[in-house]
Amino acid sequence: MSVAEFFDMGGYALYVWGSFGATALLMIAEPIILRSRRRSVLKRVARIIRMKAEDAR
Amino acid sequence: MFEVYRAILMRDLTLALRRRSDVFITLFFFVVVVSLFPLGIGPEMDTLRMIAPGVVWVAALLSSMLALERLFTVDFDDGALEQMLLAPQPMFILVLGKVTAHWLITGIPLVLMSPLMGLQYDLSGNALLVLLVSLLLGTPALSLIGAIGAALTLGLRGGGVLVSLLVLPLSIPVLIFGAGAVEASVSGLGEQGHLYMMGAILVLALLFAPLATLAALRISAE
Amino acid sequence: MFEVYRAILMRDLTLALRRRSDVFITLFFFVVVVSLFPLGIGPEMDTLRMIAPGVVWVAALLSSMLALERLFTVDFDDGALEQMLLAPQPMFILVLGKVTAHWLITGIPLVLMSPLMGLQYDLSGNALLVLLVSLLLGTPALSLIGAIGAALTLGLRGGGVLVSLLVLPLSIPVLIFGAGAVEASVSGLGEQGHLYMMGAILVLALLFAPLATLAALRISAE
Amino acid sequence: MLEVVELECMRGDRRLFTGLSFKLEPGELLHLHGRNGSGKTTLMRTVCGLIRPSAGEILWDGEGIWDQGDDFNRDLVYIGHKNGIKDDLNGIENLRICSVLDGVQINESQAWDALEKMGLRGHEDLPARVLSQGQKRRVTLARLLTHDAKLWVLDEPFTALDKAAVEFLQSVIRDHVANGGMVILTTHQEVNLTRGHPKQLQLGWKGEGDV
Amino acid sequence: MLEVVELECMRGDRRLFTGLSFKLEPGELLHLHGRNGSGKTTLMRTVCGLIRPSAGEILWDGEGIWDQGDDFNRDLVYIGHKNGIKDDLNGIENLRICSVLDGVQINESQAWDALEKMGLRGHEDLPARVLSQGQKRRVTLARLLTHDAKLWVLDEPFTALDKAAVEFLQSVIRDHVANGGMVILTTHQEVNLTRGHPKQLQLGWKGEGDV
Amino acid sequence: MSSRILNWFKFSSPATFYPLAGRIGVWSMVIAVVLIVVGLYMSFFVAPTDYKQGEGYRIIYVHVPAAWMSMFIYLVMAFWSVLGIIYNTRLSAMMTSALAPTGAMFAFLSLWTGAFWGKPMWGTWWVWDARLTSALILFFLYLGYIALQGAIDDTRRSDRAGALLVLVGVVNIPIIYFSVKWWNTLHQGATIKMSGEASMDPVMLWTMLIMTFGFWAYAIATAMSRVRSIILERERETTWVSELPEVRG
Ligand code: HEM
Ligand SMILES: Nc1ncnc2c1ncn2[C@@H]1O[C@H](COP(=O)(O)OP(=O)(O)OP(=O)(O)O)[C@@H](O)[C@H]1O
Ligand SMILES: Nc1ncnc2c1ncn2[C@@H]1O[C@H](COP(=O)(O)OP(=O)(O)OP(=O)(O)O)[C@@H](O)[C@H]1O
Ligand SMILES: [Mg+2]
Ligand SMILES: [Mg+2]
Repeated sequence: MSVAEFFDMGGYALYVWGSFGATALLMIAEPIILRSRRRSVLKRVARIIRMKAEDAR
Repeated sequence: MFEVYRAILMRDLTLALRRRSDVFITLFFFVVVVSLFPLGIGPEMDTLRMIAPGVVWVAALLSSMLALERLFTVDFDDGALEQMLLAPQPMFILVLGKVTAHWLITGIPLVLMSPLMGLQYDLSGNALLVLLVSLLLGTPALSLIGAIGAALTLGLRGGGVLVSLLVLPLSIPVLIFGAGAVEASVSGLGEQGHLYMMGAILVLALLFAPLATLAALRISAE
Repeated sequence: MFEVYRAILMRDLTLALRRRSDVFITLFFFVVVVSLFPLGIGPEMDTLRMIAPGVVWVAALLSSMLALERLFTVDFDDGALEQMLLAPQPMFILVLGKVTAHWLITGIPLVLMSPLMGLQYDLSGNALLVLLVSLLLGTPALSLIGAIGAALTLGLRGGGVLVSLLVLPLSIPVLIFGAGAVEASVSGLGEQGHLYMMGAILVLALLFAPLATLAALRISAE
Repeated sequence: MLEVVELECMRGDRRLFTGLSFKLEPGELLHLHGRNGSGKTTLMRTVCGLIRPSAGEILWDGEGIWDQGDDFNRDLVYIGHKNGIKDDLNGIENLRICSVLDGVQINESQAWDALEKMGLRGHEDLPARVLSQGQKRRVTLARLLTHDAKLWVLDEPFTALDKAAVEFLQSVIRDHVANGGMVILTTHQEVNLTRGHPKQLQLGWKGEGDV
Repeated sequence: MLEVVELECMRGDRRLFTGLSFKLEPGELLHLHGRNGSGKTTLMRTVCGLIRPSAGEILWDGEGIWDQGDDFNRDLVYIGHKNGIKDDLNGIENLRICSVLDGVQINESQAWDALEKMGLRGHEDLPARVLSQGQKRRVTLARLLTHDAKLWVLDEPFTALDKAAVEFLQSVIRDHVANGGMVILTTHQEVNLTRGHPKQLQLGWKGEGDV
Repeated sequence: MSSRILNWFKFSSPATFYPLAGRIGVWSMVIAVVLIVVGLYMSFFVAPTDYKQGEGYRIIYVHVPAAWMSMFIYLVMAFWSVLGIIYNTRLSAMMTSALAPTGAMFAFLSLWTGAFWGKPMWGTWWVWDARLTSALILFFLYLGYIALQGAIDDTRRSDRAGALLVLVGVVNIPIIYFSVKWWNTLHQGATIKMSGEASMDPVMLWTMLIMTFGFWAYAIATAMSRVRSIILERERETTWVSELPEVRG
């Protein structure tokens, strides 16, 4: 089976890759979004804690 | 207890009559949706007859959803709702009273109007009857289910869409059986099965929806 | 003057964004109406293609009418409207700003969504384009015309129906030309005539509707 | 008897008060003080059971208010910032529907009486929509005259009232307390409620919202 | 200069007042008195041009207010029973949009200043929805600090304010009057506005709404 | 037995659950990646071509797992909601809202891939048939939940409102399922369902199962990661958060 044949998927390329592509896209994007969310949450929490410490002083 | 139910019912009916326009808004919407279709589609009777059950029922669902927003927000905004929550009366009854009034105001006119609408689409006498019965069973269920969504979204930003978004998936079965019953009767199949199912949904909704609504109201009034 | 227009526009857009879901109200309703019809009607592509222009346009008209209610009532209830009437700014601009914001929030998403909706009904590429253009011309006209009704309803408690009845005949031409344009394009006739008419309606509405709205607001605020 | 034990209330991420305790016996009046935003309304709504506290307990006759359902509600009247009357109903209708909900059905002539006492003669059958701000408040407060609840929770009841009405309401409150009722009240106006031996409670020591 | 000539106002089929005339010169304050429902709000809204009087005239600098369009509005601030602020916007945004409408654009730091002066420090960026009754009123009143209009029409501005805020607002009003501004004001509370040499006007001699 | 219950309550405290969630999350992600890579290899290179649908059938390896997960996640959310209402634990609401976006994503994917399957097989992207309608309704339920959560800023209210909504929705699921089926008998179905042949090729079956477990582990991993962010956001005022190494570092 050649590479071209593989990508052609017996004529169903659009459908197969459309499905797998969308799935891959979303399932890769979600962890990335989650990671950036975690970063920003951490930043915010750290800022709050710093502000508190300053207030205490 | 019945006293309180009656009082709430009468109160909401009086309020609706005072504002007059509110009584008609759902009905008006229903009539407009149903009547505009032939205008957009053209006068082919066959097409019309075919789409009639869907159109009428979709219109009923939408107009019922439309009116929902008003169900609790007015009382919420002017503080009457918190007074109800504090009243030494079973809140279940109050909710039931309000939903009943809402149905009488928005549902019944629609039910009564439906045969006329059906005529526009050239439905047979039997199909018209089935349409009327299905709406009679379906609209109270829609009101009951919708009340949950209305209560949950009380006072939230963008209440309107949220209500529709929350209520829509819950009411689709009613739509499907309602339209199904009429379609079955149009195409000569038996409509009883659908109607029984609608009865069952109505009973279920009567039992559980007020409880859920009540819980939602308590959450929202905080 | 442009400053004030911008400020009002931004204010209403911000408010809409704050409520987040409010941006979607019309869009959601539109999508639901358009998508529910096949549910009621069944999946025959031929029927669907035939009714598509009517369905999409009726849905657009209805969702636009739906959203109108909010246009002034919120400002009226919390007293912001009387402050606007007292502001040393041409009220014409304020009304125009509010209507523009309203159209950007409710009309534009609907226009952008319409090709997707058309696809559901298996419309051709050209028909989709005509659908989009007709909505682009038609929805602002609907917003402008509807604003008159919205302003009148603020004051006339009992007259809500009357106002809807008043506004509806004014919007029906838009509906007819809009659906007509798409239908003409589906059936291969020229759609230009219809689109020109819609453009003319839009220009007329732009010139006169804000004035009428303004007068109605003054009456209602008393 | 009302007992509040170690109450804590959060709004958003702000802790309004914590460890708040007090007791209110029959014949006592509690006057809440506090700056704007110090949490008076929040406290009152919590005491009524409209807001669930994030910690602490509220006991009515020794039992938690969340456990006894309607018994507590029967003994309670709450009048808040919002009037809770319907704009499209007139005074009589508003009062009568309230009384049904309160479980103390009154007939029409009693309703007329109560409204007349509240100084609404000649306006009883106007829809609340056209009433002036103070007249609306009077319709709301007329409930106090028809109700026999023991605990009154009044959130700025004097707003929008003219002097005569303030005077009258004060006497109503004094009578209620003298007859063994309980009142929790807040107001920013100077009032004269000495006959009820008012307890005072100050909220918001954190100095929020100074001017 | 504001001049009211033989004004008559009807509400429903009720004549609230008739033949009412007064003048207000720069540096003067008019304190409206009257029972609930005597027509104070109606009079103020009429003076602002929100209600058309059934007879009589209102002149601003010698010209009828209905004839001069925006000129009068530019010189006017009206603060009514309703706050007119948007629940979904925070204090800063509310104030800034008001200022654009008033035609006196302020930048963000000016808005922060005004709100801080009104005692809203720490609450500036909360949506008005979650503010307490008094805090909402403060946001509304912050407009007075950013505006340079000559005529202030204030309908019960002190409602819901705590003592410190009442004190502050009084001083703001006194300053405005001292600087040649004009104020029409009504309130049922005891206030101390002597520095402005207040004129007094009593509405509703018909004895409506007694208690 | 009782010590078990005690343990449960211990883990229902956000402070103890937070590090545990971290560990579970990492391991699930590893498992997910391994399973999905293996699953992908098998679905393209091991599984045979379908005799009826040709290569196009390979969509099944994402379509079916996504559809299954979308339904399963909703049930898990319902489970957490019940726990939250009964025991009033803070964690359960956080779990519910952590699961919802992943559930919605899978619901969307099942619709999307289904549509990409339907086009070559039935000649249309969309048909109002029982399965598809109920999947769409499920998607709406997720969206409704997420929208509701987004619209409420008071966390306690959003927790309780969300739990109520999920439960109301779950009551609806069997109704939808049966009702839609019934309705479907009335109009001609264009449905070509593969599952009619119980004798599915074992390699195909295995591939599908591996993908399903991969998706499953993925869902756990994302939910854990999301719940950790939610915990941090909600507990930011507490001392245990301020003592976390990742916060101080
Ligand atoms: C040629 C087209 C399709 C085929 C052959 C197909 C096949 C399948 C199969 C084999 C299953 C597993 C069913 C089971 O194990 O019982 C399934 C499930 C599912 N499919 Fe499809 N599908 C197709 C199109 C679609 C489309 C267009 C959609 C939606 C847009 C869709 C949505 C779903 C859903 C929601 C499920 C899970 C429901 C369940 O398992 O009961 N499918 N499909
Ligand atoms: N979501 C929220 N986020 C932050 N703060 C909030 C939130 N909701 C309420 N608050 C704050 O909680 C307080 C509520 O106070 P409350 O309404 O009980 O005040 P009050 O004592 O009755 O004041 P007033 O005298 O003005 O009526 C206000 O300071 C308000 O800003
Ligand atoms: N449509 C109507 N029919 C009859 N009376 C009306 C109508 N509209 C208003 N009124 C009366 O007009 C008066 C309006 O008074 P207004 O609101 O100006 O009072 P106010 O002096 O501001 O009182 P408050 O101190 O309570 O604010 C009220 O007595 C009200 O009952
Ligand atoms: Mg308060
Ligand atoms: Mg007044």
